[in-house]
Amino acid sequence: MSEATLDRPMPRRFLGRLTAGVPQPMLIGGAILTVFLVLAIGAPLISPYDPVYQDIAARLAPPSLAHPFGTDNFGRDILARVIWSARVDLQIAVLGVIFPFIIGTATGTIAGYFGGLTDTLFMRVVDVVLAFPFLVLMLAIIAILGPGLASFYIAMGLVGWVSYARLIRAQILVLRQSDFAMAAKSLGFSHWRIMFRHLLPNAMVGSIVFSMSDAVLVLLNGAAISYLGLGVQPPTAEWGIMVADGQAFISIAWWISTFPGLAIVVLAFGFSLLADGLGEKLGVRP
Amino acid sequence: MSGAFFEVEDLTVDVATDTGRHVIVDRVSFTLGKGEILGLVGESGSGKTMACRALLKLLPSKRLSIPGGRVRIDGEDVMALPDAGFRTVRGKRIGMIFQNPASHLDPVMRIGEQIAESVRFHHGSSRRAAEARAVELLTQVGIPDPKERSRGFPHEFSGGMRQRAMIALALASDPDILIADEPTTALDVTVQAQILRLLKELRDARGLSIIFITHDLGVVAQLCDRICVLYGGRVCEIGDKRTLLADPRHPYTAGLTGCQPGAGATGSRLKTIPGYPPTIDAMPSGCRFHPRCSNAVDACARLQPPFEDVGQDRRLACHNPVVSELTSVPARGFA
Amino acid sequence: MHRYRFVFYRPLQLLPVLVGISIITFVLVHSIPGDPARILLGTRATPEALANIRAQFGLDEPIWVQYFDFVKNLFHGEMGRSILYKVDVIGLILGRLEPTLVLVFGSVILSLIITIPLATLAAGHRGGAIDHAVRMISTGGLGMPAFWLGIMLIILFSVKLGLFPVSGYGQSVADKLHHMVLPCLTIALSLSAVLTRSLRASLLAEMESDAAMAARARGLPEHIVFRRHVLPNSLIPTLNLLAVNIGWLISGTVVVESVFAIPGMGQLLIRAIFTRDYMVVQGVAMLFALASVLTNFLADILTVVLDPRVTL
Amino acid sequence: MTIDRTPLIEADDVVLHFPAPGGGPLGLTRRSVKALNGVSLSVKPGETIGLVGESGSGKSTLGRALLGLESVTSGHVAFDGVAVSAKNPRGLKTLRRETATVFQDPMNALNPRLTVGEAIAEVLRVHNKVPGPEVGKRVAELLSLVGLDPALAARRPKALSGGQCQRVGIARALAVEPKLIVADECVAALDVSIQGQIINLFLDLKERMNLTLIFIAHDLSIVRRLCDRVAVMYLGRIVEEGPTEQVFAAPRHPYTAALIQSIPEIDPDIVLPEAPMQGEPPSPLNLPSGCSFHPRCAFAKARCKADPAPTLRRRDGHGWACIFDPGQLPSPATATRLTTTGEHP
Amino acid sequence: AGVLTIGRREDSSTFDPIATAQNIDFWVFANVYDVLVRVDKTGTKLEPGLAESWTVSPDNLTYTFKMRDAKFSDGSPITSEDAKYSLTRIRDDKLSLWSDSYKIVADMATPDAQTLVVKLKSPSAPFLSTLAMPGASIISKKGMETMGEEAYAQKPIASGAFMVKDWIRGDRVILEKNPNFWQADRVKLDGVEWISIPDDNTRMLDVQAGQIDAAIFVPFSRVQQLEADPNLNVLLEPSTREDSLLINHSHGDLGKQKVREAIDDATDKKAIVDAVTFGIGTVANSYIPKGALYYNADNAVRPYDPEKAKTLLKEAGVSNLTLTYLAQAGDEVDEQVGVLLQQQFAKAGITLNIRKVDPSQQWGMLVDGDYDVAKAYWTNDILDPDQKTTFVLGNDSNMNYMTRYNNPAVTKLVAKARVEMDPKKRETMYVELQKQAKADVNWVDLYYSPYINVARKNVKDFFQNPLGRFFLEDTDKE
Ligand SMILES: Nc1ncnc2c1ncn2[C@@H]1O[C@H](COP(=O)(O)OP(=O)(O)OP(=O)(O)O)[C@@H](O)[C@H]1O
Ligand SMILES: Nc1ncnc2c1ncn2[C@@H]1O[C@H](COP(=O)(O)OP(=O)(O)OP(=O)(O)O)[C@@H](O)[C@H]1O
Ligand SMILES: [Mg+2]
Ligand SMILES: [Mg+2]
Repeated sequence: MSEATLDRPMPRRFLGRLTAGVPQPMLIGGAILTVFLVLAIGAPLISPYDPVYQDIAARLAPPSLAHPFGTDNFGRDILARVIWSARVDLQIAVLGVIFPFIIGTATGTIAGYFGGLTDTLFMRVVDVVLAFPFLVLMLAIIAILGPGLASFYIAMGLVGWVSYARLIRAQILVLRQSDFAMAAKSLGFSHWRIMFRHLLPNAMVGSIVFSMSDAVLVLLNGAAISYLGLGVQPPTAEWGIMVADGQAFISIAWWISTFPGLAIVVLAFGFSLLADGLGEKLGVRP
Repeated sequence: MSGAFFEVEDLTVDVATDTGRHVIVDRVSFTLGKGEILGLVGESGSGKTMACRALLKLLPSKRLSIPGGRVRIDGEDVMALPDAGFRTVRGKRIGMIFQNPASHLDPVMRIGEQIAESVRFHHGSSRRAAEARAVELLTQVGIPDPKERSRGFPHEFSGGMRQRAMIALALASDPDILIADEPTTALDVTVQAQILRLLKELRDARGLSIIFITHDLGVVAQLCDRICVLYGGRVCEIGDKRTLLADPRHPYTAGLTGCQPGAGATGSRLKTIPGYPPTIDAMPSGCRFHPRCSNAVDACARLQPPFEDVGQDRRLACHNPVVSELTSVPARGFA
Repeated sequence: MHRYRFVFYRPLQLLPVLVGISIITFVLVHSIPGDPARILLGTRATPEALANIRAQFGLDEPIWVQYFDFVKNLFHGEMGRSILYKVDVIGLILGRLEPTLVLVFGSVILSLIITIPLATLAAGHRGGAIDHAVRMISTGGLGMPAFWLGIMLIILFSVKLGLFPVSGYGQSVADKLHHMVLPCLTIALSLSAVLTRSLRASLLAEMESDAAMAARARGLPEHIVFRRHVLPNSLIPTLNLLAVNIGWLISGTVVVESVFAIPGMGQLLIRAIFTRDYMVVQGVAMLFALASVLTNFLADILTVVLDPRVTL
Repeated sequence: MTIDRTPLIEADDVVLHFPAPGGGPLGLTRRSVKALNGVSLSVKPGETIGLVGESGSGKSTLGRALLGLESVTSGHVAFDGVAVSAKNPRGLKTLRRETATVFQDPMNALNPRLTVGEAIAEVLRVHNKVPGPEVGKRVAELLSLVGLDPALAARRPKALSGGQCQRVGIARALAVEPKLIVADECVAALDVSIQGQIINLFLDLKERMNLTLIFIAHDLSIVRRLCDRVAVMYLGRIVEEGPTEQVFAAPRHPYTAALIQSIPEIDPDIVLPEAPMQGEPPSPLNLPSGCSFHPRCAFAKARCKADPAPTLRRRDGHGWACIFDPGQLPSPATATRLTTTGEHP
Repeated sequence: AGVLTIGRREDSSTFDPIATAQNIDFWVFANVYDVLVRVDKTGTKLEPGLAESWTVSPDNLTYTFKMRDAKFSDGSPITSEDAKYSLTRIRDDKLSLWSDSYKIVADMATPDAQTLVVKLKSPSAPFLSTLAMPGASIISKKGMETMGEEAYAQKPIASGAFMVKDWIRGDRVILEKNPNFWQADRVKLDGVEWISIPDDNTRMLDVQAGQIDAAIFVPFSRVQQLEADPNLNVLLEPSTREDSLLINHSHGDLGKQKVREAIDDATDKKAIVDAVTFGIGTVANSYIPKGALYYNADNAVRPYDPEKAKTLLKEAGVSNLTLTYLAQAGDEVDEQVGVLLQQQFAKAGITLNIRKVDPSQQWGMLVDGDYDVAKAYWTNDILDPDQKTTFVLGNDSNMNYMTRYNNPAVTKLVAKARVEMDPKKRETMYVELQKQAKADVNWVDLYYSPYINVARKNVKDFFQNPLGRFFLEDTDKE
């Protein structure tokens, strides 16, 4: 190694930190997500057909040049539907994670920071939520709020926050003992400021990484409970529901459920890579 | 020098970072005789730990690599051994004790079991014999009630006892050389004194050679025979403890001895080395100490000083060494 | 020994959790629109018949009266009658318990059998082709819905290869196990997707831990370091994750039970929900809750046993 | 050195126990970590006092209790004559406004997500120390005060060296314009060369601002350089307290003596004593009866175990908690010299 | 000989004949219990069951049944006392879901063990048909009284071809041949297992793999593929099932006949038959199923004509008609019809929103009138059209199958037809009713579909009549 390489001028160091060193998984994951994003945004331009247009004459057509992914039992083009689904599914993945994230983060922070009775109560609530049968909750929510995506987000919010809250709480429990928390306290900062300005930003990284994987779980949940009438309403295309609907035709038209299924798997793969990359970058275990 | 029991020559460690490859241990060479204790000093980040880990080929990250260097034990170049062969060097020839015993002991395994595991692996003893040996080793390192204690878990031990257990663990494989990486930095002075005494006893009893890493010159003065001073990954000066401490030639060594807070009255200012230690991605050119050096001359910024023998079993890398005042060590303030 | 004292007091803390769940379930289930009497009577319902059924099952009482009746019955070891089956709920549930238990246990064991080698492989080849392959397999496992995967497994292993029965639960112990392989595999594949990721991460952390490094410095060969110092330490967080997910896992059996026609609690619950068979829903929900709570309790005990540092 | 004025901060018989996991075979008995067991200490304005002692002896806990960061089990803490306790939020508030801490680990004491400038500015804003527009200027002032280039304000702690971080920590502490700073092992994690710089900085600040400083450390030689008075702690008690020079020159408690003897000197000719102390420190869960140092004390008598723990006796502003009078113990320095020279000529 | 295994969607809920209204239970009752009067294989005629013969008094109020010499599965004789007990139970027991249909019975007498005399409150044409309903199965009085309701419902004493050997709840009902059945010679199978396999795919795969002998509830989409399997027989049996589109007459513009006509015109029934039933069903033209008693083959069908629908809507002064289609979540056919209608209605300028809800909730919403349109179906329990006519047009307690259709003339005619004993006259009445219903668009008739079952080739005579009864006493397995 020559001396020259060692004698980098100072500014290069910061530039280098910004540009280089993005972990490879993050790059690939990011690329996959970008593709989906482009599909979602450009659906009207990219999609070869109207996703809800039914052509009964061409129903259950296997993949061909005209319909690269085949058609479903209404003669709708699967490719078009897969592309349009990206809109809904990305929205589900994002919104289905954001609410749990916000609720979980806030409660986890408060419980971990104050400890004691607050924490004990909080942990019992967590126990209840974890032990509560999901199905019953879902039904109750649809029943009370009616079907549709809004109820789905609410249901996810009611259940999903627990994971975030547990993660954050565990981090806050450690961080609140840290010197900088003690320093903030000794400088006379308010609890609110210490919790949300000092502790939370440092505790959040693990949850951000987790949210990447959680996004996939949310998508799958959406599919799994679609038979309860929750979530996206027909004829809107959504991968999970396409897989579920295609199940009836699995032995005569494999393509109906396979392509949207693949889309889910690829998106999940992208999220998982992004999570690992983020974890590596930010120095947390996923 | 060539007949030494343990020789390290041009040992180099590289790290690949976002900003490129950097040398963090740069052609470090030293020797160690049988039963000798070598103190490796230098401030935090100077590469002491990396140099020693490289001796065991145990670098903590994939980004670190050893591009060169020879390590001879009894004349055999162990660095050249294939991985499988090199494993016999670990533990059996070179044992290591770490700075932070709390994390370097397996937290979920009983102390006695961990020692016995090492004994069984290296000596093929039976389970019972290994357990008995574990208790024996714990006794040797001065753990009270060793039989009982061998059934304890690391977290149940105090810091000093954990460090003793760590030493016992290193001894379990009967190494010829012991590397001690700041084993007392986290400990109290009173406990530190006990550990230093234990190491000395072990050297006397077993003829162990010890490499002792620290940045506390006081500890070195107490324990070691020779001292090797590192700065910025390079060796500045090696020599016998007495001559080196009494008559530091490298300005950095001199700075270090001068910094020791022991001397001087309450309220009087301490001598310090101005500036901050360099970071790996912004190493000064030439002599790495030159930006902080009061003796620096033009050449220092351009040329890396050669590492030369300066007599009295002493080697030095400096363009403009401190002139020997031949004064003795600073007097003890409150004797 | 004080580390284990939570074994005595924790069950007391579980009580409020169960009471909470029972109340929430009760209120929620009763607030879902849909009247069990109407469902039972179908299109032929007449007001008299409806009133008759409601009176029979006490559905005409205010909800809190119904709840207290439920609690009162519970103290007598009863749980009321199923509206659909007209038998005692406890007996009904107990009859369905075994298949679900077998399914859950089988899946957990199978998922560990899948997870440990996969995670080990992935961690050992971090960032390499094998790591990516494992990720691909596990995200695939995660991305395939159980109803789809189950059918695929049936087509492959039962219809094409004839290795396993298509569906059902079987009679003798061996027969039952034979029947449960595919259902367990279906759940295990998606479960191990989650577990593999977690285990891979903790393996990576433990493999680079100071303790593992120290063990290597002692000259222990990699396989011993792995087996004795890395794996045991890494399993703890994964086991905890498993415990936390047990509630979801049990809910997940619903789909698999219907795909494989296993007469378990999941199917009972679904049908009870659809027919608003209140007491059955209540009973199954409580049992699921109890199972989840107990599993977490067990995981706590296991953690304390495995990790001597932990006190609860 | 001591100027007779009312104390700035005063602890009176402070006891602080932390709840611990229960004991007994079923773990049902209540236990506690006895971190502080009746500590009294008073610090006058402008004074620098060093707190030394073994790890776990309660130094940090005392520091935190003094600043009201930990609520005491019994006893009182008063700041500037006002009682500090959770029940007196006003007292606590003034305390927080007029005191500051500097922590051991320079990196961890700063929020890694805030830049240095933000961290300091935040304090200025929360306490309304300077009007909004002048915050930037004041930050720059503070940074120069601790010897840092104000341009560093834009960096995050990770981009600074340990020594620089510690200076930032001190600058932040100074931002509240405190009357009192508690520095908890604030140089232990630093290099020897940087240590000196920080100590010199403290000496400067003390002279320029008449700061009151409580300096916690276990490096006695540093304490000796910096502090006017020193208090030695052992197992939650102050066992010796007095003017630094006096304590170092003639320690009166055997523990202090052992501690001073154990400092490794840079002079190879001054050899460490054979056994400065026996055994391991007892657990703060079960304190030994009597003088808690007796199991490790070379001079222990039966009385040491049987009698209640000795309280601090004072003579000439120098207090010690030992039943022996100073003359009764062999001088540590002479004792060391004798044994060592005897064995290693 | 051998045991026939049949896969179905759900398991039985009870063996108490009066305590259920579910087909899934009724179809097994027909194997286990006999009734006084049976429906024949064509589903259009009654034939003797446990009653060897019967006479009706001229005033049509007294029915005298002569019972045959038959035994219960426990060997005890089946007497008129048992028949009386069974009919009394279904009329009076608090468990009974069917009391209303039997309130017509005023009194019963048992002059001797073989004779049952039933007195009606008023003449009733459908009365004999109701005796053929599985709810009126003959159970053992002594057995019920000694065993108690719960035990009997779990393992009943049988009067039919098979008896319950074991019932593994949630899994299967295991029947074995009843040696004491009066037609025991006719029964060839040793036993039958009704196995619950909820998933359609799995159930088909089970038959294909030979794991079970037969499966019922074959999805339309699978027929073609299963027919290609050389090991299987796909059986399409005429049924009384009719699928129709309910219209809530009480919802705003839907009360206007022209609007309803427009909806009917805007519905492409042929396309639905093709897409949903894969061409297996036929377009429905009357609320009375094809092949059933008094079915009017000439009833008109409104052809798909979105333009006409538009005109009609304009005439009715309705623009921007927006409707909500209430679909049952999890029912693919329901959803498919909705998706098809959405596109068809759009061509007529009608916006259709689909709202999926869980089945029980849907039921509640239909009953409460909380919907615009929804798909529903009906299968007859008895061969007489009175039952369905009453429920659909008779304006009885269920608001004409939740449609809120109200035409007093029709209501009056329904009541009249019920007591008219002359088949000829009744027929004209029912033809009139079918025409009127169609004219009023009480609902939109969509399609008739057969029962679709599949059996392996070695299964012989696996047959289901239009009312759903399986004639397992004739079935054999080679
Ligand atoms: N995994 C790594 N990646 C990049 N750089 C590293 C890594 N590990 C260590 N370094 C760098 O290598 C240099 C030498 O570190 P080393 O731990 O050997 O120092 P040391 O002298 O032992 O210090 P200390 O006294 O703090 O233990 C440091 O500058 C450190 O930042
Ligand atoms: N939050 C806490 N909960 C329980 N015990 C505690 C807590 N903080 C400190 N302790 C215990 O109180 C005792 C005194 O701790 P303290 O940190 O004050 O010691 P110290 O003298 O500062 O030690 P060190 O030199 O290692 O910093 C120790 O036994 C410690 O374990
Ligand atoms: Mg080091
Ligand atoms: Mg401390």
